[in-house]
Amino acid sequence: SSSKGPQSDDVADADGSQSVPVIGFVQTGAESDWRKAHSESVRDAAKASGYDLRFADGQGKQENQIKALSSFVAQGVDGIILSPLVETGWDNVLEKAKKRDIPVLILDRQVDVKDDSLYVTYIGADTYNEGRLAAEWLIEETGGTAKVVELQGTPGASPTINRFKGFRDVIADHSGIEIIATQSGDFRRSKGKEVMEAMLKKHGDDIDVVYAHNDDMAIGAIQAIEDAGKKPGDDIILVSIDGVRGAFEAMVEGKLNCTVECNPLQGPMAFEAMDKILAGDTADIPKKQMIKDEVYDRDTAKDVIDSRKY
Amino acid sequence: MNLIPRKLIPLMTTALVLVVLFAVASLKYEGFLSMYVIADLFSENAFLGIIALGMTLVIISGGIDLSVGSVIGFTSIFVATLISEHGINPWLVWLLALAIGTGLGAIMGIMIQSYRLPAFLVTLGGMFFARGMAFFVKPEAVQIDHAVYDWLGDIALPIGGGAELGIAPLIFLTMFVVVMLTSHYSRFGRNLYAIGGDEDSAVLMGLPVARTKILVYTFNGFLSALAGITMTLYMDSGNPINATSLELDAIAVVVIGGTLLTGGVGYVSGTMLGFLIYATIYQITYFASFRSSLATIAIGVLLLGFIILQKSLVRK
Amino acid sequence: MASRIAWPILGLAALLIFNAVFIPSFFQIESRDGHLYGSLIDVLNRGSIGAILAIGMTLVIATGGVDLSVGSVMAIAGAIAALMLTETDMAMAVIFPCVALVAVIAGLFNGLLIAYLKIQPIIATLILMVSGRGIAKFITGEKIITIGDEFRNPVFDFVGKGHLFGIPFPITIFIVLFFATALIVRRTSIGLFIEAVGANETASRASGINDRAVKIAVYTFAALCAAIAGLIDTSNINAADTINAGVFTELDAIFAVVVGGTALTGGRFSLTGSLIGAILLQTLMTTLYTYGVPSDVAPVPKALVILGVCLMQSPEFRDSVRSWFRIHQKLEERR
Amino acid sequence: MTESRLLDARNLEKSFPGVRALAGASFNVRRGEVHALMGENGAGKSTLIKVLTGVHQRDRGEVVFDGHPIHPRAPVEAEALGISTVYQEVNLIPHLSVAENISIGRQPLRFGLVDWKAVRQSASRALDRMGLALDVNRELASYSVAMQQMIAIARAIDLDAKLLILDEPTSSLDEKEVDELFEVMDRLRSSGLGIVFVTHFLDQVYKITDRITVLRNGQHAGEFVTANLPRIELVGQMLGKAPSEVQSMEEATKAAHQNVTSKPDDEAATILKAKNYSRRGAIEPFDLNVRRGEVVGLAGLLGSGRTEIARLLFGLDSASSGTLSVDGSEVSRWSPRKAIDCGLAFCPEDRKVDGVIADLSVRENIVLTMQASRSVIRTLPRKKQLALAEHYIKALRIKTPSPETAVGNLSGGNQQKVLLARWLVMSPKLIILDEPTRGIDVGAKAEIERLVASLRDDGMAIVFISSELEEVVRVCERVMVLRDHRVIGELKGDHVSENRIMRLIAHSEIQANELDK
Ligand SMILES: Nc1ncnc2c1ncn2[C@@H]1O[C@H](COP(=O)(O)OP(=O)(O)OP(=O)(O)O)[C@@H](O)[C@H]1O
Ligand SMILES: Nc1ncnc2c1ncn2[C@@H]1O[C@H](COP(=O)(O)OP(=O)(O)OP(=O)(O)O)[C@@H](O)[C@H]1O
Ligand SMILES: [Mg+2]
Ligand SMILES: [Mg+2]
Repeated sequence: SSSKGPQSDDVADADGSQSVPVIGFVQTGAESDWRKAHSESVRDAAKASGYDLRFADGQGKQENQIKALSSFVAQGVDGIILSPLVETGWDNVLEKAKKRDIPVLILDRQVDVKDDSLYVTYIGADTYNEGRLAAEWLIEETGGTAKVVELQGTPGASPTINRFKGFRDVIADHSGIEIIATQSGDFRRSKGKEVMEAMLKKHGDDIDVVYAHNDDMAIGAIQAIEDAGKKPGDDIILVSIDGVRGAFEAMVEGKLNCTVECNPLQGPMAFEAMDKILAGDTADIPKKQMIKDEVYDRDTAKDVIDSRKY
Repeated sequence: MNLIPRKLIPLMTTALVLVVLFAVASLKYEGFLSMYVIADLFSENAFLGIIALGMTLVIISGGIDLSVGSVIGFTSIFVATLISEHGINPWLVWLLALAIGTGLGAIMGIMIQSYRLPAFLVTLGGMFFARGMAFFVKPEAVQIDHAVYDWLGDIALPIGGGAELGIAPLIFLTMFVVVMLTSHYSRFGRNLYAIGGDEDSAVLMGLPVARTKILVYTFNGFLSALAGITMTLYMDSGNPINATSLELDAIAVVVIGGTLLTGGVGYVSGTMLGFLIYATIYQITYFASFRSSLATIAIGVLLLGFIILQKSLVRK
Repeated sequence: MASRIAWPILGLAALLIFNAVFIPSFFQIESRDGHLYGSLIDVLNRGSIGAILAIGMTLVIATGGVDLSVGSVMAIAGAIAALMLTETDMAMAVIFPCVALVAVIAGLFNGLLIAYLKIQPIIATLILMVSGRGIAKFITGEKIITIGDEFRNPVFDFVGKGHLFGIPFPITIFIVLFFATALIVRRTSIGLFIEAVGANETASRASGINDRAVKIAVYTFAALCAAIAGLIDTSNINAADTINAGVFTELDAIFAVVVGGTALTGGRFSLTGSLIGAILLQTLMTTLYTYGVPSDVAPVPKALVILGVCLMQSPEFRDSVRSWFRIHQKLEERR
Repeated sequence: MTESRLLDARNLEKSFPGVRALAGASFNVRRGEVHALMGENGAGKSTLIKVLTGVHQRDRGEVVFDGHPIHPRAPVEAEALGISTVYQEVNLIPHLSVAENISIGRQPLRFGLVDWKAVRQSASRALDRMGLALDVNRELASYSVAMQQMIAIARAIDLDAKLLILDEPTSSLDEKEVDELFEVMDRLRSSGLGIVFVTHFLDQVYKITDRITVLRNGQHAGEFVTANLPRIELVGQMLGKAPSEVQSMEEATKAAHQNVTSKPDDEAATILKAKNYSRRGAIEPFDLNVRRGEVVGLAGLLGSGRTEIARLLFGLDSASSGTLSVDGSEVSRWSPRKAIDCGLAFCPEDRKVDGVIADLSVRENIVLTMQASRSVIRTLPRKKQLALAEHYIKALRIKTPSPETAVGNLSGGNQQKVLLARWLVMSPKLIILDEPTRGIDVGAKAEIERLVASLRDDGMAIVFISSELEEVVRVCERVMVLRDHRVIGELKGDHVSENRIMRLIAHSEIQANELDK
């Protein structure tokens, strides 16, 4: 294991009576392949580091996440990892955790709280940068002129907001890139397909590029484009974010042009930080740790596809 | 002939189930029997509790209201947007939100009573309408930063063991007392029982049936908006997606609490018990790290068990 | 009867005329790669799930019941099909019957609760609605089962994405299902029994109709329809997404049936009306999408259209509109 | 004269779809009198009352109450004006307590909240006035129909009203209870209240009322001072016939059934045989034999258990003890389906609830049972269905615009005939008729009675239930008498008479009275 943290037997050796630290993990739900890989990564890393992980799933609802988080506080767990669905609305429940001195680590998506001390650290992909990377790749590919259709993620989710902003901040300097339509596909494959169908009907041959906030929606859009009798990847350029296996398969088949990887294997990093937090040396933990994102396109996809597990 | 009146048997059974559930969980999970957990039961589901109270009255009157979850979502984003993005005073915004929720309830009540449309259909329409309007106001979550919210957020009633109740559970408990008094000690409340028991008879007995029926939906609209406001207090933000399908949870809570969907029979205190059972089950799933799918299956099985129990009691 | 489906037909016609005027391309149908292509085809294709559910729901509502569990049954059906495809190498000839069997069990569960335990349909089917989705999630291990290329099955792919004579296969499915149901229901006495039970259950029982069997049959049929819809949905996106599959479809199906002129109280039913209702709803949604109305806001016009049609069907409402007009006329005359 | 009029209703008209229930009815009540409202079934008495109290809205006419024209749109408004009503069917809330049923809508309040102690006290007081001592905390449903009727009256009297309307309050009461009620009415009358009293019991009319208004076919047929109107004339007024006609009519109908004599106890002719049959909480164990070509009557007061016997025999309810044999062989797991297969038929008393299917057409209603007896696939061809429907429309003289008309649009009598047709299509061996003549006009009633006679002559067995003892006596050659959910006796042949049935029903009182002497 790559983890430098205490192995489970280490804890037992140090003090036989001391029980394994309990970590509560609040996940958003199980809405996509990416999320599945993310949950697995956290579970595996917890096991490897010898923690007792209590897993709660918000089923796509913030209320449920807050409920679970609050329950972990009530349970008096040793630490909490939170992958929030949306950025806002966490102040009160995080205050509860703080009152009971339970450290909270924010994973994957950011939270927007008034008081920074409510959580110890944020580890996650730089979703804003992902939006930028997608835009930069696009400008290079198209030479700076294209009509773009955007498939947004779940409204209000931080990746949606950031991928929206990051993309726009880059194309602001390139007047040739025009976003002709944007609509939410909820990060879902079926919704992506449905929205894309309507867009194809409305804008028809005007569409040069589809920018999808995640791979699942892009895969849905590919099906819609094929149904419309066009060749995805050639007639319409598709760029998306996440880098799940399905996206690599699509790229190998030539149907998807580019995916900006957003690495879901965040578990090890999270528990590395958690080790330190529980050991009490929080001083050298940065407030924000970003996971590096890679850009893959049709050419590079073949080389890495076999190493993709998720 | 018995110590307990027959009417109260379902209520007693529900209470017994709650006690057993809580006792078993306390034995099995360390830290379950703590004031923190008990406070959590009330705090984390306060908005569900509030709409379950209103739903109890509606169901006692023989109706149903599917719009409540959406009205919560609408209210939460409406309040958040007006406060944060338009800088309007929270008290004024709340008044407005309560007025809108109440108005929507009244309109649905009138459609049900005056135009004889099924409550199921009308409130289903209300559900779609309110949810859509919520997204129309703002399709994403909005943070609320306001002194009033900070001040209310600091309210905490210590209940011992280091645990405390915030503003949301306090609103819920207050409404519990109000609704319980309404159902038992007001003419309006008693008329609900009569209408649910036999609407035709209630008309012939000279009860104000039309007014009462419209009023119960109106009141429920008010409570839904109040639950929405409570939600903004609880989350310091509003989100149009909040409380999706919460109406079904509320119906489940009411039925578990012993209120018959046919109307005319039920207790608000039973709903409180049903609410606590529901909250305890979710609490157990977090303690046991159960999959969320098992929690929903458990709620379904429990619902089935209670209904069968009620049926067998009524048949006797 | 005719008057009852007049309103939805009027609504559909109005919507189509609106589209014809403002979106000229709406009525264009062309052939691409031998497949028909166009907004109207999309409406029918997207609407096929709603239409299939509405057919089952019509019979349920005709008996005076309602089935809230169809969305969850869709999710279960999709989950089982996806699981069998990815985890076993069974042929579709085995998988389809298995899915059908599960649907029958779900339908029997509903039917038995309603017919024998006399639980109100809303609550009885709510049980399966709530726990059914839990069961579906449990089957898939709480994740989305993606049917990757290595598990692709041409027969299964055809269900949701195939074309027959250039028409998307789901359209063929619902049209065949519609005619088969109409034929079975109207040519045998089943339709009469369903209407009799819905209109007056005790009287039907006293006339020797096995009301329990009728109820169990309609709930089972509705579950089978839901399973077909679930298979189409799963095949369509190559994945069993148990969180999202079929969410709110039960409500859309109920709307379609009620808009189509079948009363929630049961009795006389109109399969044609329900079909028109389902297509009306889908046309509305497609129109709204085409106009860029965000999918989140679309429920507003949807609710307004549905309640509007239902209000027009209410005699009390028509009376009050009439008297309102009369008062205004009188006021005008006085002036 | 007019000054003392409390209520003055003139030329009231009210139509229901297909029925003209009131066609210019007028009616007035004075302060301090008990006024009887008389008329046949369906004459419009209940409708008149419901129009007065705002349950129905009148189409035309005017009502002056206490000097002011009134037009209540709901009973709640009528009550506010001072009109208190006990409607024909018991109208209370079964799940609520007795106390609450009496006080609901006008509970005593304390600080704006319902004062439950005062509720119970005032309810006890109201019941006291009726001479009743009940546990006011008990659920209403736990009391018998008669008791519920008394509670409904207590509720009406408890209201400080100027006019009290009682629509057939005595139909389920026994003699003692009726006496209590009359005492109360007497007291209220002397305190200046106006009381409207509807009943079919002529004795009671002569005992308590001051004046009589007769309704016929929704029209005012006459207003009389009770003391000046001989009985036979009253009946004539109700039927619209001269007194002499009434007499000869009675004799004629009797003649139609005269030739019937009780059949000997013949095992071979027995179609249905119930032994020790019972249903817990509904009917005590009873024995019953029904033979080919015989009409067996069930007589008793409202709620005595006649309908329960009928439902049990037909398998609509399940028995908790005893055996049932059809044609000599014992049956098990009895259900309507099996009963029909064994050649039984059942016309229930509540046509609307258990009988016709109002939404379906006359044709569909007539073929329904036959259809249900065939397998689902063997559907009757449409032509055959139409032929059957048309045959019975003609044979039973069903008044309908077409076989495709929804049954709900027909009048009550014609609905009853459609129901009969549904069973006659099956040519049953035994038919159970529960109140087949209720709410049916004189002509149709006579037709149905004649039909019963002819079916019997064709060898069919008939179980006949009617609340009108006269009719039972006329039609049946054997009568089982019920009281309090128990068969208390059987009368045969010449022993069948109104007087004997009444005496049997009142048996316990007679004994008690005799003991007193
Ligand atoms: N709600 C209604 N809808 C349609 N028809 C009705 C309704 N109520 C009464 N009728 C009809 O109006 C006529 C008068 O009925 P009503 O109940 O007034 O008679 P009644 O004199 O009270 O008879 P009874 O002695 O049987 O109580 C009947 O033909 C009845 O079928
Ligand atoms: N379907 C039913 N469900 C429950 N209780 C019933 C039912 N039918 C009758 N009862 C009850 O059974 C008892 C016997 O009533 P039943 O109707 O058999 O009397 P009846 O002699 O036929 O009187 P009626 O004149 O009303 O026909 C009553 O107390 C009644 O409340
Ligand atoms: Mg009457
Ligand atoms: Mg009876």
